[in-house]
Amino acid sequence: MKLTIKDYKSELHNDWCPGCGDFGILTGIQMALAKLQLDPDKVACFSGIGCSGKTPHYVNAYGFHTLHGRVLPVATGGRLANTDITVIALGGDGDGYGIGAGYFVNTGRRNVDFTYLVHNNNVYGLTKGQASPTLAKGKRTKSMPEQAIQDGINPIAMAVAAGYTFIARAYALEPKYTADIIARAIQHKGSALVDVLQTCPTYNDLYTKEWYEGADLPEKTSRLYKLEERGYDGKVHDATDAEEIVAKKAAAVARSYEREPIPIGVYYEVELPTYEDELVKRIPSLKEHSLAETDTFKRDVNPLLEAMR
Amino acid sequence: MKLTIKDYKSELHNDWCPGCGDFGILTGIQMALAKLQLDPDKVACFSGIGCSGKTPHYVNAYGFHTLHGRVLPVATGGRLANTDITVIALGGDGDGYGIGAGYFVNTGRRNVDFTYLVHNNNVYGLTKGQASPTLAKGKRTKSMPEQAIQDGINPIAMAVAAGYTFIARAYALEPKYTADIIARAIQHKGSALVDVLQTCPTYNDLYTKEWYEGADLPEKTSRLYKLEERGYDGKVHDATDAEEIVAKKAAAVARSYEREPIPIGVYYEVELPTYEDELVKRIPSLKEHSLAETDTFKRDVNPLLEAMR
Amino acid sequence: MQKNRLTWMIGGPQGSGINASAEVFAKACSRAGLRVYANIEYHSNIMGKHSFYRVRVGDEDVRSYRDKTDILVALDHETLAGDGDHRRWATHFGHLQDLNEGGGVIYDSEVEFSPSEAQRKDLRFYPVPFMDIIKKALEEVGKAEQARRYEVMKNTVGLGASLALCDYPFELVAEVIQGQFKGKRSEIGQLNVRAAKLAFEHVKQNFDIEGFPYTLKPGPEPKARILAKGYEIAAIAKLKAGCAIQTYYPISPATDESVFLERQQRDYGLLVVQCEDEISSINMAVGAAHMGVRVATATSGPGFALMVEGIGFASMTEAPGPVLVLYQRGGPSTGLPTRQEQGDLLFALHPAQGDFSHIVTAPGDLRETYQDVFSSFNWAERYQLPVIVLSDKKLAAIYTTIDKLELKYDEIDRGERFTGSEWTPVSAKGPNDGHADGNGHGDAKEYLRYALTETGISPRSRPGIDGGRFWSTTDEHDPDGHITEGVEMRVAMVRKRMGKLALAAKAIPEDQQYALHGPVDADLTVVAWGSTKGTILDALQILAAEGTKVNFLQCRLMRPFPAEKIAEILRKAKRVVAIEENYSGQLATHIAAETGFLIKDRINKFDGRPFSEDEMVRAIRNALAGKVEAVVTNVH
Amino acid sequence: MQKNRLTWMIGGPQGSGINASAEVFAKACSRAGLRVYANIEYHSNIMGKHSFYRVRVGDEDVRSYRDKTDILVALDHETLAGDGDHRRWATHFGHLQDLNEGGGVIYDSEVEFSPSEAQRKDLRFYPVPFMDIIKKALEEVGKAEQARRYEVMKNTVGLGASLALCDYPFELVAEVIQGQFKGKRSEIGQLNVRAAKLAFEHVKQNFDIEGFPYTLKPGPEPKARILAKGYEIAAIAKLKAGCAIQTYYPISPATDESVFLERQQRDYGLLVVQCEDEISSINMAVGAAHMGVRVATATSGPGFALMVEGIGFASMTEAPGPVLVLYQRGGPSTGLPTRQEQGDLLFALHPAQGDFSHIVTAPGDLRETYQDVFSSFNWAERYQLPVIVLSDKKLAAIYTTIDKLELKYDEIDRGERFTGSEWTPVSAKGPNDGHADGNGHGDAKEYLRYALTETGISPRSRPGIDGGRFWSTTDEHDPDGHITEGVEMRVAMVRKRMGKLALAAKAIPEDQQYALHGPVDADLTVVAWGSTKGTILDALQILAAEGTKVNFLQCRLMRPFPAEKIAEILRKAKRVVAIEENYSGQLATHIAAETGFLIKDRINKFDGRPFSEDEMVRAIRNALAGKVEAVVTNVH
Ligand SMILES: Cc1ncc(C[n+]2csc(CCOP(=O)(O)OP(=O)(O)O)c2C)c(N)n1
Ligand SMILES: Cc1ncc(C[n+]2csc(CCOP(=O)(O)OP(=O)(O)O)c2C)c(N)n1
Ligand code: SF4
Ligand code: SF4
Ligand SMILES: [Mg+2]
Ligand SMILES: [Mg+2]
Repeated sequence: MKLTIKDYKSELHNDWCPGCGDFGILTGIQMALAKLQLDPDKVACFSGIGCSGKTPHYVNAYGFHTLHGRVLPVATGGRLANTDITVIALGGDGDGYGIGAGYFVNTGRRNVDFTYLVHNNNVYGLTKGQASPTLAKGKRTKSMPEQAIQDGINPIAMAVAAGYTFIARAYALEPKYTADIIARAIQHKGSALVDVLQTCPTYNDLYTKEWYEGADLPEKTSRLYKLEERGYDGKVHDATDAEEIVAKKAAAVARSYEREPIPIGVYYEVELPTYEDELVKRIPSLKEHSLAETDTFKRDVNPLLEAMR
Repeated sequence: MKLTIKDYKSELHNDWCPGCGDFGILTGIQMALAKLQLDPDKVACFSGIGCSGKTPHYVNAYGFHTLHGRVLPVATGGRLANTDITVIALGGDGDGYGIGAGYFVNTGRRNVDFTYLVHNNNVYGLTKGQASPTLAKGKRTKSMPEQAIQDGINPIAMAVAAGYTFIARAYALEPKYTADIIARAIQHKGSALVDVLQTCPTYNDLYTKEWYEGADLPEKTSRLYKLEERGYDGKVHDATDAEEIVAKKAAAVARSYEREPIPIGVYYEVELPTYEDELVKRIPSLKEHSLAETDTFKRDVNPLLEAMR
Repeated sequence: MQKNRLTWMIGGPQGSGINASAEVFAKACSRAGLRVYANIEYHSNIMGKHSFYRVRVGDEDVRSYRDKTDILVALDHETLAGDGDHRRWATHFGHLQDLNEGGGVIYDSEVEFSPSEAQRKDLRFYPVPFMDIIKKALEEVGKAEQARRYEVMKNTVGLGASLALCDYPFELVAEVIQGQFKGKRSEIGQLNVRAAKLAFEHVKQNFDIEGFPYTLKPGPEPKARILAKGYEIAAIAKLKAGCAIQTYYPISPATDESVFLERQQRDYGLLVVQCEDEISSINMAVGAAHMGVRVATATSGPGFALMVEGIGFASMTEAPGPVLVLYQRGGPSTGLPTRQEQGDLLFALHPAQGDFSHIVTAPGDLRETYQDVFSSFNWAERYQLPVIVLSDKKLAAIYTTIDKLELKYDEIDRGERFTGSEWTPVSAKGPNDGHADGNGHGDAKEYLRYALTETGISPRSRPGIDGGRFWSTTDEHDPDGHITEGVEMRVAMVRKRMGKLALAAKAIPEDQQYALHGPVDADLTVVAWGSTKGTILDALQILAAEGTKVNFLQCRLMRPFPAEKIAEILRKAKRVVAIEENYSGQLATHIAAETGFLIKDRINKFDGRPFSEDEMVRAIRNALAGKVEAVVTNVH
Repeated sequence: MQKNRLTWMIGGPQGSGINASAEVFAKACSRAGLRVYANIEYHSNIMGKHSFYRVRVGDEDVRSYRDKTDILVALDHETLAGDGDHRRWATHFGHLQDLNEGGGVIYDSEVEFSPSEAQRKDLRFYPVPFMDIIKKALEEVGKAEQARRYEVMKNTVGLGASLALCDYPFELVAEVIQGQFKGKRSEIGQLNVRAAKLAFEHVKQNFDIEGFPYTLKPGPEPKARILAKGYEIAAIAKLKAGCAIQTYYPISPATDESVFLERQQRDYGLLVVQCEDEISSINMAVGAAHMGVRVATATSGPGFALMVEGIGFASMTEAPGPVLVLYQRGGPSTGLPTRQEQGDLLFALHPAQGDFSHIVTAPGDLRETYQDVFSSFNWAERYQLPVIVLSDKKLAAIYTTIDKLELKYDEIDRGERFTGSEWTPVSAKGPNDGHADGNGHGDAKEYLRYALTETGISPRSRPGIDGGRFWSTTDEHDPDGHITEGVEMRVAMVRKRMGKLALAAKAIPEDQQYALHGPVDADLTVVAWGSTKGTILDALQILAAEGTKVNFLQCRLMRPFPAEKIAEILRKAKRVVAIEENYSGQLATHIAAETGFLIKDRINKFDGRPFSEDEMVRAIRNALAGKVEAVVTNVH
């Protein structure tokens, strides 16, 4: 029987601020799961710490609300132990690009098959609105005593350099589009990054719903545009063609610096062997079943001891 | 009286392996210091942990051999406390791009005025030759039981994305060229990354002196070329021109993927306000003297207490 | 009729501004010569979750909060009835149970609640039309239609209404409210004053408040008295000590200290750096310390867990700092981010691999915080090691009156330093001296950063000083600061580094190490540390009035630990009970480790809430009666 | 004439292959029925620094090394004379002083050294032309000109030469050498055998070695005896326990264990992941543990310092693991990366903020390592917490004979698990049961991951099991695994988590908790832990022979700690001395913390070298004579 969004909602009372962009991302996740008809018992959401980190509690699936900045290693361990599970990692921009930057980079090198959603609201929400790593130098939200003194990082360019094989950007207040992107990210074989532009009505008075909608612009034109609508194709069609890969990467990087308007959609996509594929070569038994389903208790270590005679 | 290389050599007995590329980098540093005639009492070298981490002990200047992967925060703290000092941070590729990746990224966002040299030998030398983050997937040195299962990172592209304002690559066995690059990096106002290709004769049998020299190639042509010799100019000439910046960044990224031959020289360079410049705006006294030279012991806190009446 | 001893409580969803009115009320009382002790309980959440703020007022010193309040201002239904209606596992059942006999409940008449729901006949209920009053105030300035935007003024309305009840001079409060809104925001200030006034009058007109049993009268104008929070005091101590750099990464309850300092950057020329994480904070701090400036950081448990390698780094390289204020919160792991716990003592005492030297101190109140944070910078530079000052959520957040804040020990001592030109060689032993081919060292003609000297301290230098050049490494090293794995040198260097603890123990004033409060010949000795100090002193006063003889051994300097002195006191004690806000009794464990005196009777509170005066009194009474059990709060 | 009790030492620059010949020699002796104890000392360096390998051989059990050797093979000048010539601060003065009366010194005649330099007339010197012999061996296969490339064969030459001295059957060694070179490398094996043989003959022909006092004779063919290193035993225990994943980041002396496991991936279907750092290692491990597989990691001090937040995470979320083998090394900070120390006990006992539960055990030798590492996986799953096994550089690296390696407790116990369909609801208390509106919980009809049960354990589930769905968080949580800050729930959850320690204490076999070796009615009780076990047992044997009555209390399970039992033994003891390889006496501190029994007499060794049998004997003799002082090695 068909699963609907409701089936992916937990009963927990939600405590985000009214109008928080996280609601849109949560809906996007639930819509994507429904769209793919994934069994809640076969899905695990991992999160870092922050307002965004509470997301798994609201999703009716296995939920792991871990440590600040460590969601990627934890999710990686989970995925490698149980490849029967669809793994979704998520967290804040501070969580993922600041304290978690080292794991963001090193995880990209592995290409483990999971999806990583970053709630990009330009602030540290749960600690009351300090600048997050995505806030550009010189900017200042109402919650900050001074302008940002550091440059904002470019998550898309970072992801390209780190080696993510699916790199996209979505906008929290467009849940349907976000859901489509998330669904594609989940279906992608390999590490998928979705940087979701998220509003924080409580602390971020710079990048608000109105700002994204361009309410202040002469023609009230949105400050966002969809890459595919302007004929951009980030997909590598021949993954064996090093030149195409470099060209697509360079293109993605160039686009990633566009600010007005900001491109959303898929910046880069390529099908390459995953970490799991490589492991199967080393541990043939993984072809039959995941480690979680393997009986590891009947090993004979005597040959090893014999060799020590 | 003129200082010579000898003035920058410490008396300590060196314990690197014979023929280690680190000797070339050490010489490069000493030549650069001599070239710039820097007073050894006004220079501080900070390093991480690894074979490369021992470098400061061999340089006759203040030396801080810190923790594995933490050299950038330590050097940043040192520099901010004492802006009268020329700060050189250095360490291994594992130290800087692996365990230190988070600091590599976040440091790039600050543009503190110092130079960072990465001894890029594709292995963890001091722990006996495991794959370092720069070793490409599928490669295997004689010290590894299996092929590298993760992708190698692209330090140049990472540095571009992170925001370093001077990004170059050198080759350890060309000390003079390395010295020129290091000297330019030191003179650059802002965070300068110099990724130095380094041979590790003990563990890295893939990228050896002979390999770099192309001894195995039909025409024995070097596997390296100098960017400037092929008319490449990575310097941003108008730092206020966002387009030029993006274009130069994209160009640097594209070049950074070239493997045969590998470009060395300056990939990217731009003059932007440093973190120190920004601090002066907040703390005017810094214009007169560094914090190390400031008398911070005559503060009157009564106004603060008064306000609590 | 109870005069000038009153507890006022306001509760509402996070983000509803209860802090504002509570602190206005507190300030208005403090300025008028009354003593105040105010504390807040809130969730790790930005908006909507239940929070409440207690303000205890008295004309004598108040150093703790009471279980029960006299006036409750409820901005929402949950404050009255709890969250059982929307949570599977209720976390509380409302504050009606927390009112004293005959207490008053001011609540928004728009809230769906009828006094009958309360199973108490003794309470007085004052339903007030919060929004109507706000609308009224807005009408007067022709902004009636914007009422929703000003909904946050509800807390001011609640405040105004309660002033009528306790019969407090309105002007005193009006002045404080106005003071909160400077410059062009002063108009909003007037609006708030007006709303408060209207509420004040509404209550006077619509309810019979004559003979409401709990009232307040202003006292004599106080002198140097201030009203402060713990994190402010810690920050000011850092400024006074000459701290040049504070590094930090946001984390409750430590963030406030750094944000406070951030605001002082321009005026005091202190640099505050917001780092990418705590690993960066501690390492930047160590790098700066080696440059010869005074440097500090602040964090709480989860952040401290990331700083431990940096602590070892600082200690091994003998960096003169940093000073780290560790604001403990409910653990383990992320735990209870905004709640109270004294759970990090044992961790702070052994925070890294190997044996190494560092200093750990735990001030018991705001004055001690001021002194210890200040002194810590001297200790850090004198002994060239990191210093940890243990604070906690309670000390950070309590808002309380202090009579004249002063330093008893106020000299700046930067320790032994290499002074460049006028340097006089120190006599330095070489570990191989006397050995046939031991290249013994004898007198250091040249400067050696890690020289083995008679004083036990290697005078420090810093980059930029001619002839003061040195190397340093986290590996074991020789006097030059170069790596060595030699046995004699290793042993000599370990002894030098660890020996500094004995030097510190000798030099640190006894009254900064521990204190015995109360009668020497007590029937029971309460052993405790840190922020429970005030609560215990308040409780002891009450118990003394009852004629019981209890004293209080306050442990303050945790490392180096005054083992002999403490052991002596404990051995003399008739009976001993350790009272701590953690599960296991970490101080008791530490005392046993250092002295061998094992305190079996441990009263622990680990529910994330500090002891109230009443809970402390009961706990000590129980202990006297031989009943030792964990204490669980019933005011959530 | 001393038969079958001999110590052989080879010294040379790092990278000169001394390990190879030492281990060949050890194996050749072990196979021939002799017992072997071999250990290496080397620098944190890849090439050039001085290292040496000791092989002690005997026909009875040998569990420690001796101060003095009988035969020294010196591959370079430093091995003979130390490094005073090229280091400002000499780290050692050569090994000539480490030879027994009349011992033999085999050295490369190319080395600039004359026996007269040694201030000892008793020694026998055997200069051997190492390179000439290598050339000769190469000539025979027509490779004379490649001599330089084969320089590393010097160590084999040294070995061959010494076999002549101690008069050991050459074939036994030849066989082992050949065995080291499989497949197409077998030619190199033949070369080495040949070089060794030539050296063997050279010595026999050119020197009068008749009556050389130290000789070896093969014994009876041993049965199940093996020759192993500690890290191999730990790794095999992990395999046997069903470990599915090992995560790690390279660090000495822990790396070897992971590299050993990496080699077994194909055959045993175990996954080894080399991570970017230790933060990643521990967090990947916790993520995997929650997926229901057995998972482990291994590190040493600096890496452990980065794992502490992960330990708190695992404990707070009740992850069934990981099992972490902590190989202690010289600290603090980077310290002495390749040297011995027992310096991380107190850190491992309180490795993170707050009070939380974890298990810490410290096996004393390879057999105990095998058992404890194996059992740790059962404990981790039964009590749903991380387990730390304390090992150290010495246990990791010693190469020693073990008679038949077996597990006394060999059952696999995975603890209480949610079994899906056939799940029978557990009776679970709600913290608010009984409370008026307490939404009491009673019997859990549905599955709740963090249910408060009668057994004190919440049966665990894992993703992928129908109906076993759950949430988890590092914040305090309710039975569903959702965040709560409620007081009753907080208290109940803390009690559940901490209560598991008592369950473990009851269930873990007493002989895995501690052991009292030797006579009950001793004049002195030595208290110690971990890798000093073998040394102490060897020393006690010698002392017993002298008629002194000393016994040895070995502490093994550190948390939960068997306080009563230990206290009882200590109270009964006539005199107690704690002997540890650290500066402060960390076990003594821990015992005092847990029992109140303060051991004042502490003999510590903190020079980065393990106790030798002789040092231990002297130390205990001193203790008996009331002399308690630190021990410093004189064999560097
Ligand atoms: C080690 C550690 N340091 C600091 C904190 C405090 N903290 C909690 S959430 C957070 C940042 C939240 O910002 P972000 O990751 O962007 O998530 P958001 O709240 O914006 O969704 C911080 C610093 C922590 N929990 N752990
Ligand atoms: C926290 C921590 N983990 C692990 C180590 C062990 N370790 C020492 S050096 C090193 C890596 C060295 O590789 P790299 O940084 O590339 O430097 P190289 O030796 O190649 O110059 C490691 C893992 C350590 N010192 N600290
Ligand atoms: S603070 Fe911002 S991010 Fe956090 S819940 Fe509120 S609106 Fe959302
Ligand atoms: S191991 Fe490699 S990097 Fe290290 S010193 Fe030797 S050659 Fe150089
Ligand atoms: Mg954010
Ligand atoms: Mg390297």
